[in-house]
Amino acid sequence: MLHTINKSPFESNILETCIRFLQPGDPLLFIENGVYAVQAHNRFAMLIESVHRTNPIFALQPDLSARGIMAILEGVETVDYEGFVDLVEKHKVNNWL
Amino acid sequence: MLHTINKSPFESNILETCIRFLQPGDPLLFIENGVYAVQAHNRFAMLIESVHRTNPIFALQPDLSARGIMAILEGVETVDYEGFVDLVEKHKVNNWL
Amino acid sequence: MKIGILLKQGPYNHQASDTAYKFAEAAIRKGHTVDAVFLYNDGVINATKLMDPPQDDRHIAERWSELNRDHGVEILACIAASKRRGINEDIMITGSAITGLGTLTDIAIRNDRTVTFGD
Amino acid sequence: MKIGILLKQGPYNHQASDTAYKFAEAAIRKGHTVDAVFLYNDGVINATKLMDPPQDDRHIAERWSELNRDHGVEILACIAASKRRGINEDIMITGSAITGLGTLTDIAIRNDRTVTFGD
Amino acid sequence: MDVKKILHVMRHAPHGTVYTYEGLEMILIMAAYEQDLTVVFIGDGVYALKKEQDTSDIGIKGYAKTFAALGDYDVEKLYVDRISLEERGLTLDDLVVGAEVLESAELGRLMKEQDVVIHH
Amino acid sequence: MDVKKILHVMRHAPHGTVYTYEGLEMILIMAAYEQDLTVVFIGDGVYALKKEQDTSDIGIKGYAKTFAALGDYDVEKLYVDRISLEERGLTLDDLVVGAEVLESAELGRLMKEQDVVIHH
Repeated sequence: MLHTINKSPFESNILETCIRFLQPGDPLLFIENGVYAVQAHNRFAMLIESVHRTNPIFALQPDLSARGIMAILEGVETVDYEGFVDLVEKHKVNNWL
Repeated sequence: MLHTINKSPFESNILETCIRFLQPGDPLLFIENGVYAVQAHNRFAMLIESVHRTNPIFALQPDLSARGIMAILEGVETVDYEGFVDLVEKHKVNNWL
Repeated sequence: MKIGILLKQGPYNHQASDTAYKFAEAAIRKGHTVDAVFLYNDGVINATKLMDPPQDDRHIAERWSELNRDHGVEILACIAASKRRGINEDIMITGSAITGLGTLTDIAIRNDRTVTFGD
Repeated sequence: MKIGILLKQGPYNHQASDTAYKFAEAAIRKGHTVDAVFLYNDGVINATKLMDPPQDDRHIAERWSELNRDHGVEILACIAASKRRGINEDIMITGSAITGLGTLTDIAIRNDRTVTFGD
Repeated sequence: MDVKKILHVMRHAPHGTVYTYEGLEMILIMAAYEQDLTVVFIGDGVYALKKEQDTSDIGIKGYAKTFAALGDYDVEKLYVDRISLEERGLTLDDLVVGAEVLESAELGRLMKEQDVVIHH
Repeated sequence: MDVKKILHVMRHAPHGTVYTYEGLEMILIMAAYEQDLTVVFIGDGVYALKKEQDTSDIGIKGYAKTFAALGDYDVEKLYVDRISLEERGLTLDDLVVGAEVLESAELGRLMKEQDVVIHH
């Protein structure tokens, strides 16, 4: 099951909540303001890295570019809208709002 | 200066942010979903009690009643909409959203 | 005291419209003047007369209209914010009007307090 | 794959409308079927033809209308949510329609995926 | 017949926003379609079930009783997240309905089984 | 003449919501009224000033450059909250405009001096 997160981790606790329910192997995709979670050197780096040990992590490139986030955490894969569609094709979805 | 907070402290970090800027003596009023902050026995009790040492704390009674919050922290004063108006008359306002 | 209100959220979706209304009512009851309610962001949707809530629910636009009629409170929607959200004078409730952000500046200048409601 | 979209936020105010549109476009480009976009909560405001954004900005309602015209995507607004926010068929963009939550249930049943955008 | 597993996730406190109320309206309609419906309450969503809500002074219609009546609409699977409940200093006795309390891992598995998940 | 001290508090990340953009539109109009305007960036609001924003692929107009040009509208008092900046791993070099970094206590005193405070 694909989980998507669209809120900044600084302003919302959805990331922590979602991670609590995430099953091993299920992909996590950050979109909209959610992409700040994978910015390098911020205070969520350790949390994201620990999730990455068990779950693939994606971020929507158009949203990273729009926010000027050039440096992202190692291991995070970027996708465009078509890559987002591919993930939805491969997995059932759980869009956290 | 009267500070108002209308967000649940569980879902938003506005309470912590507001407290960082709060000047001693300035009143803090919780409205709408913000009133959960003064519910007795939740995990914000210690934070609210520490603020209360330097700042008067109010909560809007209609919002407490609407949410079924019967037990609130000691020292928190409840006001109705007219009491809210009185606070606005006495102080300039800073409505955190 | 003379009060201006800035309302930044749409009706029903957030409690902001309700709290702003209850606050305005209480201020008037206590003898204060509520000069204007300025609608910004999704707040402009408060002014549509096309809203048609269930019979047993409050009619938020009509409440603002009555506040204008009974107490002279100006109900003003920002033109740029209104255009983005499909609000124009043809569908606005009696007693409300479209205006610019300059008017909000005037409201902030001429009132003793400017109180914001939103999300 | 056959996809239903649930859109829970109003246009311009949140990015949800934009992301939903870009996602729908990409799905169609990849040969998938986008069956319907169901508008709920403030999402119903996406369907007003009265919106009039600045010339150099996107026109969100027209984009949905074109998606209907060019790719047969149904643009459907929940009636109860629409009534609360002043949306009715007189002011809805070509290619959109009012319907009930039963239709959303049908969409959830008949599609391989139901993807939600909101806030 | 194609029966889908549909999960409604209630995440917001009542009255501050309309999401929980309009979510409830959606659940009531979907209940008539004989799908496999589940409702979970996570985060501030658990507050929607708090007893003794009296909304008369805020001028908004209350709806906690409708949650309590979901069984009459054959919506029987109501689950509450244990951590969310405890963080808010609440117990099942504080709620209007006899929901089942689940651990994070159980809720995670329940989510994963679903065909459709809608957050309110 | 009645000159008021008006503070705009930018609190949201750009693009996810319209608040920062419509807040900026408000600041530009108010700048013409010769009031005593101040703009502070707190929390995710500091992201509004991030360099290298390129919104072409999300289809939304960017506006970081307009913040950089606020000086041309005689809006000179721009302050950034130090803690918000550091939490996000940012420094002044990452921002499009030469704002002044303030400590919490300084920002708290600045807020208290204001006649009108508007959060965006």
